[in-house]
Amino acid sequence: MSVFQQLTERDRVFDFLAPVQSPVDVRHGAILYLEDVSVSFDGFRAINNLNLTIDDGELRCIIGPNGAGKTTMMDIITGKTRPDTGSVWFGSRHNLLTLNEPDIAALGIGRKFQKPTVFEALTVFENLELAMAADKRVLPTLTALMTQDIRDRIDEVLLLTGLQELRGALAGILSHGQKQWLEIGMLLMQRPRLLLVDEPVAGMTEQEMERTAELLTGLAGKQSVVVVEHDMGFVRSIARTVTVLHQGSVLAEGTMDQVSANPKVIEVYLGEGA
Amino acid sequence: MPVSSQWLKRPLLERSTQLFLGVLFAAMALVTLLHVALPQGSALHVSAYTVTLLGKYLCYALLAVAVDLVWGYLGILSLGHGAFFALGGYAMGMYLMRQIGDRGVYGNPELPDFMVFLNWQELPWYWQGFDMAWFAFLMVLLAPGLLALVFGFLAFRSRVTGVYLSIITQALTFALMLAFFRNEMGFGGNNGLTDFKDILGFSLRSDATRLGLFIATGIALAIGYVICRGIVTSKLGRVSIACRDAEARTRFLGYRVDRVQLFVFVVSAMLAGVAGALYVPQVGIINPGEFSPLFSIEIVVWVALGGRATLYGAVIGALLVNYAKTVFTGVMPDAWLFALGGLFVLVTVFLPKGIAGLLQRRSAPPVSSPSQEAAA
Amino acid sequence: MSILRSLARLTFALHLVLLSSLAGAQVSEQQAARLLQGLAGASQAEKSIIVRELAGSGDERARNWLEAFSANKLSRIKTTGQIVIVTSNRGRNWAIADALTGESLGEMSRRELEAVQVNNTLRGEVDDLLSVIDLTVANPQVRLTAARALMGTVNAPLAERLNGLLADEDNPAVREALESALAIYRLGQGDGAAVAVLAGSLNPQARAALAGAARGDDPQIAAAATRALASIEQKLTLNRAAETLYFGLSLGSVLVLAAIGLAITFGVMGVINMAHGELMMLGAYTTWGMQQLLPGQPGLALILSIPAGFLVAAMAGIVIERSVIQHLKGRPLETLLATFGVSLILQQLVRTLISPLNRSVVTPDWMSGSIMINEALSLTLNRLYVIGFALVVFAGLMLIMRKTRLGLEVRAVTQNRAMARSMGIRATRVDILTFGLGSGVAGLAGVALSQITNVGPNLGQSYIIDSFMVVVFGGVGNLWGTLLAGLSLGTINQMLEPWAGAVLAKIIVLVFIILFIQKRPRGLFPQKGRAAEG
Amino acid sequence: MKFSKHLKLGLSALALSVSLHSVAAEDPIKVGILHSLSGTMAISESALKDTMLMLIEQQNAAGGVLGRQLEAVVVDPASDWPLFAEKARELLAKEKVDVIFGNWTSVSRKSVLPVVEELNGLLFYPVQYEGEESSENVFYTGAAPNQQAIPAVDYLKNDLGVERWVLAGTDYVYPRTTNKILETYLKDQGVADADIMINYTPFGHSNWQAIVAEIKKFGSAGKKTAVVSTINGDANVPFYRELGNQGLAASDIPVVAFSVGEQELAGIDTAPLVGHLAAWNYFMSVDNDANYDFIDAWVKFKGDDKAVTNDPMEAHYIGFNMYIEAVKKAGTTEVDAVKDAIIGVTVPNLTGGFAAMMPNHHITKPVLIGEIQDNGQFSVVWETSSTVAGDAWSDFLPGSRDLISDWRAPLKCGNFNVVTGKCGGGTAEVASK
Repeated sequence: MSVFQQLTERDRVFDFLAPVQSPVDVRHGAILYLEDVSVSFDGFRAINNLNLTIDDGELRCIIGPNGAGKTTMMDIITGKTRPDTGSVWFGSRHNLLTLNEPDIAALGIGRKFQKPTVFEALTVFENLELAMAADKRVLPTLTALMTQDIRDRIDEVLLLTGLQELRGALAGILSHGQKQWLEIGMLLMQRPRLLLVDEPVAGMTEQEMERTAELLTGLAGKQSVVVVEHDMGFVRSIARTVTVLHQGSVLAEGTMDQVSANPKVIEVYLGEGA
Repeated sequence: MPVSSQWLKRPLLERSTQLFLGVLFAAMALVTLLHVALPQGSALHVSAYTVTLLGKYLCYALLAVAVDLVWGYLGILSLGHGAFFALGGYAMGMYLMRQIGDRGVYGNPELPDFMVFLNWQELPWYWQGFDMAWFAFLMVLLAPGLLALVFGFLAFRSRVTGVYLSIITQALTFALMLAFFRNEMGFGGNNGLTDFKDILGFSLRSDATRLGLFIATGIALAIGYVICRGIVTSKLGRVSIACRDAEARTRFLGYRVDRVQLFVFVVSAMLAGVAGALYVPQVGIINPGEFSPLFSIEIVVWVALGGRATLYGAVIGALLVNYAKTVFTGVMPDAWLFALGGLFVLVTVFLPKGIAGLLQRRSAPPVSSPSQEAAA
Repeated sequence: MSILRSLARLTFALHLVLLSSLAGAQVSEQQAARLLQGLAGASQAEKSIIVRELAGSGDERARNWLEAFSANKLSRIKTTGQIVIVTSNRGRNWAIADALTGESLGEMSRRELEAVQVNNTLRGEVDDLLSVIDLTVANPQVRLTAARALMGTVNAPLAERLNGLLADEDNPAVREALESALAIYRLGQGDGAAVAVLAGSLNPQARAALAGAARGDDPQIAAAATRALASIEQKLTLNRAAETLYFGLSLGSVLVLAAIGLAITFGVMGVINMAHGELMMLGAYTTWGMQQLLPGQPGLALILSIPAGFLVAAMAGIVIERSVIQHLKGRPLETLLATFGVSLILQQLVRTLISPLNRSVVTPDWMSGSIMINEALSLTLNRLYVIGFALVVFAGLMLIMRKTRLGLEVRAVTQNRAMARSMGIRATRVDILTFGLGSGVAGLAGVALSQITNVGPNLGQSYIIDSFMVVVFGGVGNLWGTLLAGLSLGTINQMLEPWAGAVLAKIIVLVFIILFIQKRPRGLFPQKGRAAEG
Repeated sequence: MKFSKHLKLGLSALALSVSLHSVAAEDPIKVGILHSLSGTMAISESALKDTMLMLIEQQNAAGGVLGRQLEAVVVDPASDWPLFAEKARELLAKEKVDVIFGNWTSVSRKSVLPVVEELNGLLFYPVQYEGEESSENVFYTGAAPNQQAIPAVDYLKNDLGVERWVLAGTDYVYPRTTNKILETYLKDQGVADADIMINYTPFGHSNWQAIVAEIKKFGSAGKKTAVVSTINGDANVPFYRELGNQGLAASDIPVVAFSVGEQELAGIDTAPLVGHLAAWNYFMSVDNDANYDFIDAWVKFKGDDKAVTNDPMEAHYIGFNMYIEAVKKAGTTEVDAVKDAIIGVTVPNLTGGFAAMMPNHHITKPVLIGEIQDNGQFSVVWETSSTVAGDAWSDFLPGSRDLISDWRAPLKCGNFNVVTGKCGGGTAEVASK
């Protein structure tokens, strides 16, 4: 996404919500396919014949007990871990297994980590600047200039994430919740086509949670969102479709009510959990 | 897209850099003045000996800046930067050897003396061209640059980071040291290259040339500093810090971490090469000793003492430690290694931000270890 | 030239040997004194006659004289001209005893003494004479060495004597040695039949003789000799392969010893200990210290210094851990720098407290020399012991890591510090013990190294890089990996050395490792899974 | 006092140079001592520093020279070659010393050479070296190859009947050059290529198994074999140990070493070395009163009954006395005067003979072959009938065959090419190509 295109979009309000021109082919409706994916570490099968399809613009919640393979699944999608078998497609054109992290990110898959990871040695503003969609090759990065419209876009996100007071502060000094927000903000700057959000509300206050929920639901439709979360209340508040992972494969899928009614789920998950 | 040079102008506008350059040039001017204006006898006269000594310190300072660029901002602890320094030095040394021409003891216009008495028949191919200044000076940049490029490409592509990288950089310089000790290599073996006569037509024995080299080194340091400063204040600099602190995260933002590391690493190696090239004519010899792992790791402690990720800290560190070395080896030789060793321990344990950390309140970015975060 | 001359004398002298020893005559005191006096003044030529007379004298002191002579301990008092034997030549005043009576004459300044000159040629002749005498002693082992020593030095008169001895020699080994000794002589005389005896013998002298014959002018003999040589060569190539392998293993075992301690501190604790080499140095110096405490019993001292070296190094290690490393938790690069500083301090400490010079560590007899598999292949003992030692140490560590509570706790802490803590494992205690263990093992390595190389302040530096290479190559945190890496690197190095030369071989190995790390950043046996990623 | 001087020195390095030197007639004669007191070379060089201090002390006790006392100026180049050049400059430019005694390794000398020539100083270099050098400002009191290597080989050939040669050395310039010279020399003597084995190892090489096995194999070809060792310092102990363990006794394959002296032997278990050889121009065991007096003085000076003397120390002894003589002769310490005066000066050495300074700035020396004994001393088994004059330019290297050195007027040239008749080497060997 070049500086020129950004200039053409200046008139847009909330342009972070604008759909991204990405080469992803979603004519078949789905933006992410996982087929028969398996991976094991030292004999332990973290993912076991996992099949999962995310539709374009969908907001999907994924729940499951610890070690169900949620994080590993994200690692696979973002190219950090290579599965032993199976295939992973982004739209119907891009085979993610052939790409590395930066390429996948460039295609428009953004990820928020379980443990919020922001660049603590940089200011909030700089964190967002780095996250912003731009030409990320070395020389362009070296010669990149700070233009007014970049500032505007960063300000917008700052406003939205309520961090405008802290724009100049080192990210290292933020509270846990604030880091969560900053990371979400970085996701927004990336303007990904698909957001993978790992436990977004951990350590957040009630109203912070509501705003997160609001934001994520707002994103859905234009961008596809996959949320992994433990907080049932939060999931219930945003979920349309819920997928339950267990021992590395899909145990059940459906609305929150269907899922929570599902005996198997109650047994393995709710049964032990709450 | 057009490469704007804004990133180079930027540092010139910030106060810290202006201050640094101001102090540097003022000091150089003062030394020059005291050396030229005052008579030999005078109490304040700066002898040619001192000028050369300071010139040597400045070379080390530039080297330290290069190391700080990769260690401070990229989190790559290179224990092999001495290798790049030495390669630059050898490139310059080869040029100076060729300048001797038939003034060598055997009067052989082609071959350096050490080749003659080990009866080599003709000049090895890799010595060709070093009689031309431009070629040699180009090699000063390219030789270290290429080594860094190849080594870095392999290492960063396969994500060798943290202590692994440190250790193999050490192995690299160690291997090079062994290689250059071999006389078959055609670099004079243990004796290295020495007995230089003149550079660009100026006799290396004249005080004027010495002063010239001193000034040249100062300018090189200034330029090197500005380049590094330019990089670290650019967006690339922030990306480097991002790589240092959370490599994986940076990848998920779509940056080619390995490319970033490679670019900065190569730049740093070239700067080290330049430092080496200026060092050789001033000390008058280059030999494989400069490849020794001990030297490379000593550089790191200069930076650590001065303060990582500040650049000017590296300069302070280099000057202080080497001045201390000059004094100690004079006053109490045995104490030197104790002092140096103690410095390593004390700085890392009690002064992680170095002297710069003491100087400035809003200090350098907190330094966290890449190897931990390697794939957080 | 001079060779021929002395050979001529040998002939003559040996007649004396025969006659006198047959007669078993005793020499009078004056005669002995005269001989010894003569020896002092004589030219080399005359000396070689006189030593033969002494040997021939059959006097039981003769051996003593000859040995003193060849050991350079026979001296003449400048003033009196009295011949004495130097009983101790340490320091600046030497203890002496009268050569004839053997009574001690106290000490005397070196100014007063004039050594009776000897050199290798004479020493060789004396040894031959002594061997001839030895051939008649009871102990077959002595006879065997004597017989072997005579190979290639036999000549006509000695041949007769040997034939005589051969007749009533019952020990097969000695017989064989004598036969081939004679065969070498006969082959020299142009006796083709001798080739058959020598064929298949791996003794260098025999081979030399055959080589000589092969160059000789008699075609049949030359042909036969060449065939014999060819068959020998075949055997040799096999032996050489075995030899190279042995060299590889012994170098490898040294590397393993040096690296295994590091594998623990680096691999298990993730601590880069640049002072590891100096901990080895401490171990080596402990050995030296022990030998100073127990003069005259190097063997015992060595055994004792195994536990001692371990303790000293372990203590030092623990001090380092407490004083430096614990402050640098989770900052491996800083640890690297700090411990490097420690290594400099330790080196300089040794230089100032003990000496910048290397210290001499004596090798006990049972560790010097080599065991002979056959006459072409012999395994040097000190290396053999080191290999064994390395394996024992490795096994020991494996046991500790797998079977003991400490090992369990260590692994727990390695995998998940916080979790281990919450389960009541005292992580700091584990750290101390682990580091102490790793350091102690370094000390053990030092004890072993003291038997192979210099004990000096630089001992550590020369091994630290290699050890890191081994650990990284083998895969961090994997003891088996370290073992395999050490042995294989050692072998590769030794296989390269013959055609690449020592310097290049080392470089090639380094470059190989560097490239290997690029391909497999986590070494031969990487730890897999999310834990390892973190 | 010493401290403050050094402190001043240090401060001056910090751009505020304070040079308060105005040499008056009655000022002491300043003798610079440029030996490493720290780092790897400290082992060998610190002893030489003490030797100089002792000699100066004695000279002062004897009333100095020209009615002036001598003052030692000690600096530490810390075994760091560039630092040698720096310290040499410090001695000459800042301390204004009249003469420098120093250096051990060739590389340190090479690094100092340009400085000494530029500032027209005097340097006495006490260690055996590869030759191929003759500077107007340097006096080489150590052995040139023809004063050590070649006589040693002659001894092996003629007295031990050696026909097969192993030239083993550490891979640096001294062994390289020495072996080149010996190779040519041996071939001139009709030794076949097949009978010469050359092997190089890195500094501090400790794993000798393969090489010793190689030597063993090479030695079992039915001809008397000897090893000519230019192996340096630390690598020797493991080398001899391995020889011993693989059963190569000195009587089978003698090793003659050029770098193993009393000092080195002090640090090792001599058992495996006994009977092996070394070639030097001096041994501590030399039976001669001058030597015994020197040793007594040394032991007293060091206050250590076990203190040993060695060849480079004798070289300094000779060099120092030559300098004193030359100063007396010239009546001044002015460098050029001394340079001219010293040529031809003859002083007694410690082996009962005399050493003379040749026009090529090398000296005459006897060559001794000694056998290592179990007490770390050598017993002399052979020595040259007369002293040998050091040859700066070896006759066995193509490049230097035609060069001679003569620093007397009118020639005043260190590398005069007798073929082209030009000073400065000329281009004989280029023409020959």
